[in-house]
Amino acid sequence: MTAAPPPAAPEHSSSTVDTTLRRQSRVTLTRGRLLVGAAALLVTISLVRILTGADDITSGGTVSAALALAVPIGMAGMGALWSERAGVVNIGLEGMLILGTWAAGWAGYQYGPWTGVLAAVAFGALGGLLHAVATVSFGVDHVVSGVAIILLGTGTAQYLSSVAFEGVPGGGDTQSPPVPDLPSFSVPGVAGPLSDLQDTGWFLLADLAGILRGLLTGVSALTLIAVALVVLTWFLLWRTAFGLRLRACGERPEAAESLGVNVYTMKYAAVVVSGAFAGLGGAFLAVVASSAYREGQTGGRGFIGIAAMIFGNWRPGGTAAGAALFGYADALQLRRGGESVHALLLLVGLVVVALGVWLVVRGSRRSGIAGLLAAVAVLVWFGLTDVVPGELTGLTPYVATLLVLGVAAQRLRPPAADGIPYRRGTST
Amino acid sequence: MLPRAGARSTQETDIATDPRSAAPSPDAVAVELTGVTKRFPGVVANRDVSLCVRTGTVHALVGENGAGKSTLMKILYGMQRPDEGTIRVAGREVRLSGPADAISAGIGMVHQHFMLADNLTVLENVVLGSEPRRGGLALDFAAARRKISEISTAYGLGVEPDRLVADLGVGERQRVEILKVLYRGARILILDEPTAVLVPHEVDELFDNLRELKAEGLTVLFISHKLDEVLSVADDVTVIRRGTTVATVDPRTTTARQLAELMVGSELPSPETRESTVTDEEVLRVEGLTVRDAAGRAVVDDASFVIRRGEVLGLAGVEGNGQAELVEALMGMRRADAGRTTLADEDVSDWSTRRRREGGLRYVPEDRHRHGLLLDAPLWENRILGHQTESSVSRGPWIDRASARADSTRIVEQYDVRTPGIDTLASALSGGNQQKFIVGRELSGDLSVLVASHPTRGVDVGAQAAIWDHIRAARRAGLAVLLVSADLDELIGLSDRICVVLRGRIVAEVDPSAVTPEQLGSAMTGAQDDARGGAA
Amino acid sequence: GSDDAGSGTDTAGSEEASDIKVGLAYDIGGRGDQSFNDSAAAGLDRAKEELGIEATEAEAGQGESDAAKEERLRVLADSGHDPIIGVGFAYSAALAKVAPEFPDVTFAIVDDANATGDNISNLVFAEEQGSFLVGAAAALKSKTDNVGFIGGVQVPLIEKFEVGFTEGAKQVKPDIEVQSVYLTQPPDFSGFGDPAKGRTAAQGMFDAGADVVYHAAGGSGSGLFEAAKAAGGLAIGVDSDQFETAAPDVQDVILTSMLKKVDVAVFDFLSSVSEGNVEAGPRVYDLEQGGVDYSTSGGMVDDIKGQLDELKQQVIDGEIEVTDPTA
Amino acid sequence: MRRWDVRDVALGLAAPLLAVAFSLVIASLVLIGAGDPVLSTYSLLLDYGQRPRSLALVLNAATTYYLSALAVAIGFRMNLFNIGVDGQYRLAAMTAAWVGGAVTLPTGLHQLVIVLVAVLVGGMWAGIAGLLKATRGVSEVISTIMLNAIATGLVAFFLRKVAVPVAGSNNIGTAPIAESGRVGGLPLVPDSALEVFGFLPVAVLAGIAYWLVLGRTRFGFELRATGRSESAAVASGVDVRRMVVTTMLLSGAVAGLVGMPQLLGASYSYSLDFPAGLGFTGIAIALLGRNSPIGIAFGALLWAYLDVSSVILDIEGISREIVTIMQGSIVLSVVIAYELVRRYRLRAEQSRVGRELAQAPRAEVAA
Ligand SMILES: Nc1ncnc2c1ncn2[C@@H]1O[C@H](COP(=O)(O)OP(=O)(O)OP(=O)(O)O)[C@@H](O)[C@H]1O
Ligand SMILES: Nc1ncnc2c1ncn2[C@@H]1O[C@H](COP(=O)(O)OP(=O)(O)OP(=O)(O)O)[C@@H](O)[C@H]1O
Ligand SMILES: [Mg+2]
Ligand SMILES: [Mg+2]
Repeated sequence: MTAAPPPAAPEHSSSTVDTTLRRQSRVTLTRGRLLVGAAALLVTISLVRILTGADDITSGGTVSAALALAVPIGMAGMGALWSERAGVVNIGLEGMLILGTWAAGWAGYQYGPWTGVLAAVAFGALGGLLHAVATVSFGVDHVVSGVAIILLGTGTAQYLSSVAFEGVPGGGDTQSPPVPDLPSFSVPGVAGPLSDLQDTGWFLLADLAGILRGLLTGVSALTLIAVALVVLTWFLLWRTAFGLRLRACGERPEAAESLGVNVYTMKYAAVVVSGAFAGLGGAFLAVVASSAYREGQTGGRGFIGIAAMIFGNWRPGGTAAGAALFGYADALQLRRGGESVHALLLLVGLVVVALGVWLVVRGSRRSGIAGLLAAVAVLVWFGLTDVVPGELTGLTPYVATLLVLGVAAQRLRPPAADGIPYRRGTST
Repeated sequence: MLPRAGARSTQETDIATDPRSAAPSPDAVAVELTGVTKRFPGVVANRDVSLCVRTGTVHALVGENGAGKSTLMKILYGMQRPDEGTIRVAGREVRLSGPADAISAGIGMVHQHFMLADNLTVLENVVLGSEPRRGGLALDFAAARRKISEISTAYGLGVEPDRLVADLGVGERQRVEILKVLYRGARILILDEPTAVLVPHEVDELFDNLRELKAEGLTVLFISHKLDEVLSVADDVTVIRRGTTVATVDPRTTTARQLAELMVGSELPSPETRESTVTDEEVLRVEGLTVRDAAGRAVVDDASFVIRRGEVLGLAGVEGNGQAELVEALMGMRRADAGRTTLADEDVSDWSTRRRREGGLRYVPEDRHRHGLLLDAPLWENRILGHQTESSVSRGPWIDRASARADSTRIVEQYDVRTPGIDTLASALSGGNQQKFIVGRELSGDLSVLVASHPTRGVDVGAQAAIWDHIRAARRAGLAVLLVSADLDELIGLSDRICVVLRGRIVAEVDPSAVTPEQLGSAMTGAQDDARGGAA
Repeated sequence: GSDDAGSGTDTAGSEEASDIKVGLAYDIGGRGDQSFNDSAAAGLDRAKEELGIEATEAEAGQGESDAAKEERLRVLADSGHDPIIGVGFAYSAALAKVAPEFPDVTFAIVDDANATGDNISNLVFAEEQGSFLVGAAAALKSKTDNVGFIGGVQVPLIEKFEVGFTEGAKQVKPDIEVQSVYLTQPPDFSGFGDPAKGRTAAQGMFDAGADVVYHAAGGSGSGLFEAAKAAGGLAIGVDSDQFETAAPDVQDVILTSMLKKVDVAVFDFLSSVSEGNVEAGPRVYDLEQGGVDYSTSGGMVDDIKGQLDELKQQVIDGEIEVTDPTA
Repeated sequence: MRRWDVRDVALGLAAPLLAVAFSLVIASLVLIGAGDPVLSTYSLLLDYGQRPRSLALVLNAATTYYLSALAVAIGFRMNLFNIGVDGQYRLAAMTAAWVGGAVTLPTGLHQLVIVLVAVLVGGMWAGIAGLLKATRGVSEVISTIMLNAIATGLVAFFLRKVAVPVAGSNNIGTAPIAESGRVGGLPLVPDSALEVFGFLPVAVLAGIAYWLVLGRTRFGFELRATGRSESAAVASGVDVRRMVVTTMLLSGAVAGLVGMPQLLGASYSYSLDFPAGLGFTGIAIALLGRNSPIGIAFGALLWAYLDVSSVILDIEGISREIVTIMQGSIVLSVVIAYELVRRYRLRAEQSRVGRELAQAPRAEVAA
């Protein structure tokens, strides 16, 4: 940080703390390890389900709800990914998400849902453009600009809806008239058999059936698009010249500049796309997850999206996984909260026991024992209660995120020039 | 040394077939700059510069820090736009509005500070901006890998495309930088202080590469502060003083001393003045110091040494052989995995950086921007940095602003720091002046040991001499110094003893009065060890 | 419903305007929230039309402090408004503080009986009674003997709905399973405006065997209607007759709505003001008063109307006592 | 050595003035778009804002905002982004209200106990994020977002446990704090029936302490040094991990104070309608005031003024969102203006260095 701006630039770039911590344990995540891990997790979940009878934790309904809840978060996360990969921290996603919901409601009720989606994307992109102007052209601290954009987005959407929806049938000061839904798809012929299989409650098979049913039936067109966009993001950023240039701007903009890459253009592109993603997330909220714009509808999902991206180590797959985790935890608690979250305690207890043992074996005695103690506490809680109180089930996604980060944060590696304002020609 | 046929094969794989790559005629002019002027706020970095570089030659550019060399090269590379003047490449006038224009004009530049993204692979760093594509969109990794390997073998660069740059050493990074330029089919190469971080052995390799390039008809523009190097490799040498070209000389008929005089208008200072001040009072003793990296490999391996009052112990070694880690462990910035450090009879192995500093240990860091300064803070606040608990700048929990300011003024005067005042931001000073301030700061108060890491790196001859003088004076006053440097003349000139590190171990101790830089250089690379870089 | 096009502060331009100037202070959301604020607005609009009064409306901001609410009331009082109505229990403390400062002004507060004074009328509702009836309706219609309740935010007011609903359902079928979920916890009031959450919760209930679900979740309720549509279940609306305001494609899943007639209360209050016979103290709008009720539009409860009305009478007669958790 | 002082002051004022002007332009455009009268809106704002009671309200709101912004600014000074002030103050206020309502102590001690509890709880809650960052490398940005949500749940959970039922009320809250634990108002604004929070002097003291600790002490120096360059701080003997934890603790402790003016001066209990979202406001104001104690004070007053006037706008039928839009555009334009001024200054500084060095006789190396 050679040119830190006066209002201290808070950023999650690699600090000494992070780097030293990161050095301590570097276990590479190969695809094989990932698969083995996922399989082990599934087996444990299935066991937990059978032990606790909390069938909802792998039911098709839960998975499908998790998917729907994950999409807006994932889109915000994807927005954060685009922006931060180009070196611009985008706290303003929440504001762009809000703009997206408003635009989707506004255009959606008048011209149909698809137009609503497009309008949302455009509005989000507009928010992104504003952020780009401030951060890229004017070199304003990224967080500052983001905070301002949240304020502006909130105010603008509220203002516009009082102008546009008041007095319109079905609409009002704080909400738009209903927006027609988008089509949804199912793989034909699987719903019945999978549902039957899930109802058997068989170990592992029922769980797999539930998960598949959730993923294969009643999936909104916008969900499909969102998933496709995750893959497309990966392809664009990691497999194309454009992506390489964009990422180079987040790692070492001077290097990119010195090879003839127009860093400003790339950053602009990234931040505008970032806003567009947030807009799309907003469209999903307004059109698919509900059927109208409502004030306050985003509920902080922009921030959660950023968390999902950090959780996902600034990678599309990871970000999607983070969003999925969040969506899953949220779905669980909203559905059969008390019971499912209670079952989750057992799951967490078991996983943490395994982790603690692994840590002890690897020689990190202290962390290991701390982990084991925590696991015991969780298991005792599990044993002594039947349900988790309603006030606390809502915390599941947040606690889960915090836990996972506490375990895994040291492996995270943000882009090297993330959050650092860049000015052309300042390189030495 | 390198197979000529291999070199030729590069041209066949050039992305852009360059019409100018036809056989060079020896007297053709590759680059001609006339009347170039570049002003920065308050500074005229280049004033009416004229420079003529013949095709197929190595042309060196020398001058003091801040003389305007880098700026001139950045202008030629399109990174800075000149306020006045014209640029001709191969006889044709060009307007360079960005590096992209320079690249397409066949110019490539290796920057003074490496322009590499650590977290990208070599391949990604190399192809960035001129990516081969497949189907219009997708990056063609296979083609890129093939081409990089070809160039790498052709010029003996030994670069592996899929390694992460973060894992490469300095020498390797330099070769990646050169490969980047070659990959773009550049016919004119600009190398800004390429040898600053290299040891003689690597410098030789680099020069071999340069000669190879020259033989291929490429033109090399080359900046260095090391005048003997310049004389050995260049065909022409241009001297820049205060933004203007003052002369272009023939290296065969010029001595280093004459060059230096042209640069600064004075004699070349020399580090060597030896009258021993070594006492037998031990100040710092290090025993069995071991530092391991994340993978458990010992980067500092069982290092032991002793420094006495009034003694300068030089630490010689190829960069990346554990010096940085050793220094950081010594300063308490990094945990040692084994070993004992004794400072003035006290075991300080478990002490924090703070306590060690309070105990009289001082530090001139290798990277002044990262470790030595708060760039956004005024000089007087920088005076406090690292000395927070010293009575001269603080009283109990309070900062004593008045004394800190007074002492900063003293340093500015005593160490000839050229600044308008102590309220000037550190970032507004030139590197040499920043370094003088740091040296002044670290040499104030009660100190017994100075750890100086590359104290004159990138500093011009004037400032260099001043810093040497100060270190010498402190040594006379009884200071023990650990001097880590890549500049072998500096090591030999200043040290009373020199330890050589190789792969984290101290492998030899030599007497500076009886060693030449060449001998030292080969000791540093492990004498018979020639695996590095695959040079014969 | 907000099929009216009343804009913020316009006074109804009736010629024979009475000299009453009402100040109406909404809670967060304000006019157009399609919930109880809107209902209050409807009452106001009717009063403007029928009584020819003038009105000024104002709305609370997100997360504001009591001081802001006090100020809102004071400014209204200062500028000659009388009476002044605070919509929502959030005005309780503010009203209790400001009313004594303006002894000549008449105040009213909706949903709160805690702020009392000589010049304060408390317009409160027996939500539990209305919810009792729709709970009974749910139980009567349920084939799976499993019904659900979705609360927007877990505050005592909403818990009244839950308790009444549960008791109503158990009254009809003592063994019926009643699921219940709150979307958010205060001070996170997004549970009243997050249809995505409402939908997820409702889906969970339908998946778990419920076939009728009741909501007291404001704007999140639209999520319930969609979930019911998708799951082939039934939904019960709240506050206003949601059959009338819901999107046409989900109308057929709305079994009934628990009517909480804030509009009636507001209008009653205003007309008593214009007649000059306001009474301070609580006025409870219960089944007997017709302040709460169930709706019949859509005709889906026609077959059980008899049973429901019987229960209604029993409640009115005091034969059945529905628990009020806030009492 | 310090020259250009007049110019410095002028430049320092230029940025915020420009920004306010700019945001007025934006707001005017929005007003025109909405068909609202522009000039009368502003005169309304001015008239209303000058009424004594409005002034008192502004001072009260600013007191709270000021504390919140200070809490955020402490983190900012060392590059820590404490988004969690919101959760910290709510948890702290709830706990303090509960303790304060449960005990009866002599005046003075009672208040002290309540404030101490708030400070401790706020500090501890923030400390979790600090510890997670120092020991596990978890970015405080996410951990504090998560902790905010968790605090919400915990407050709801515990409030239900400790709330005292009030007949006829749909609100729930902790038992009211006895007279002995309250802080009376100050009749600071003449002609206003409304008193100013007795906590206002505490906020002023907090500002002075902030200035003293950060600007004048070793600890403050190390904190700022860490913020400016973590690597340089490490090399100069600062234990960065400890610094992270300490700073978060400190920031959280100040956050604990945020709810106190309201709790001890107005509501005397923590209930469902306790003001929320003050942490976010604090972020914006800290940015606006550029982390300087005086700047933050101005920022807090401006913000409070706009918030308070939104009441009158709403009543006069002018979209209250105009205020949020103004606040957002002020933040954005202030920082842009500051950035432009900063660049200008840097250039001026460098050219001064250049000029003076060019004039100075060049001290040559011994010829
Ligand atoms: N971007 C810039 N903005 C302002 N001034 C600059 C800039 N770049 C360089 N300068 C000024 O131009 C002068 C020439 O700088 P330049 O980097 O060209 O020197 P140099 O000869 O390369 O020095 P060195 O040997 O230290 O690399 C410097 O003294 C500096 O004051
Ligand atoms: N990008 C820049 N913007 C503004 N000023 C610059 C810039 N680059 C260099 N300078 C100015 O140039 C001077 C130092 O430049 P120069 O590059 O010569 O330093 P240096 O001696 O090479 O230091 P180092 O070896 O650390 O690069 C300073 O006065 C600095 O203000
Ligand atoms: Mg240079
Ligand atoms: Mg330099």
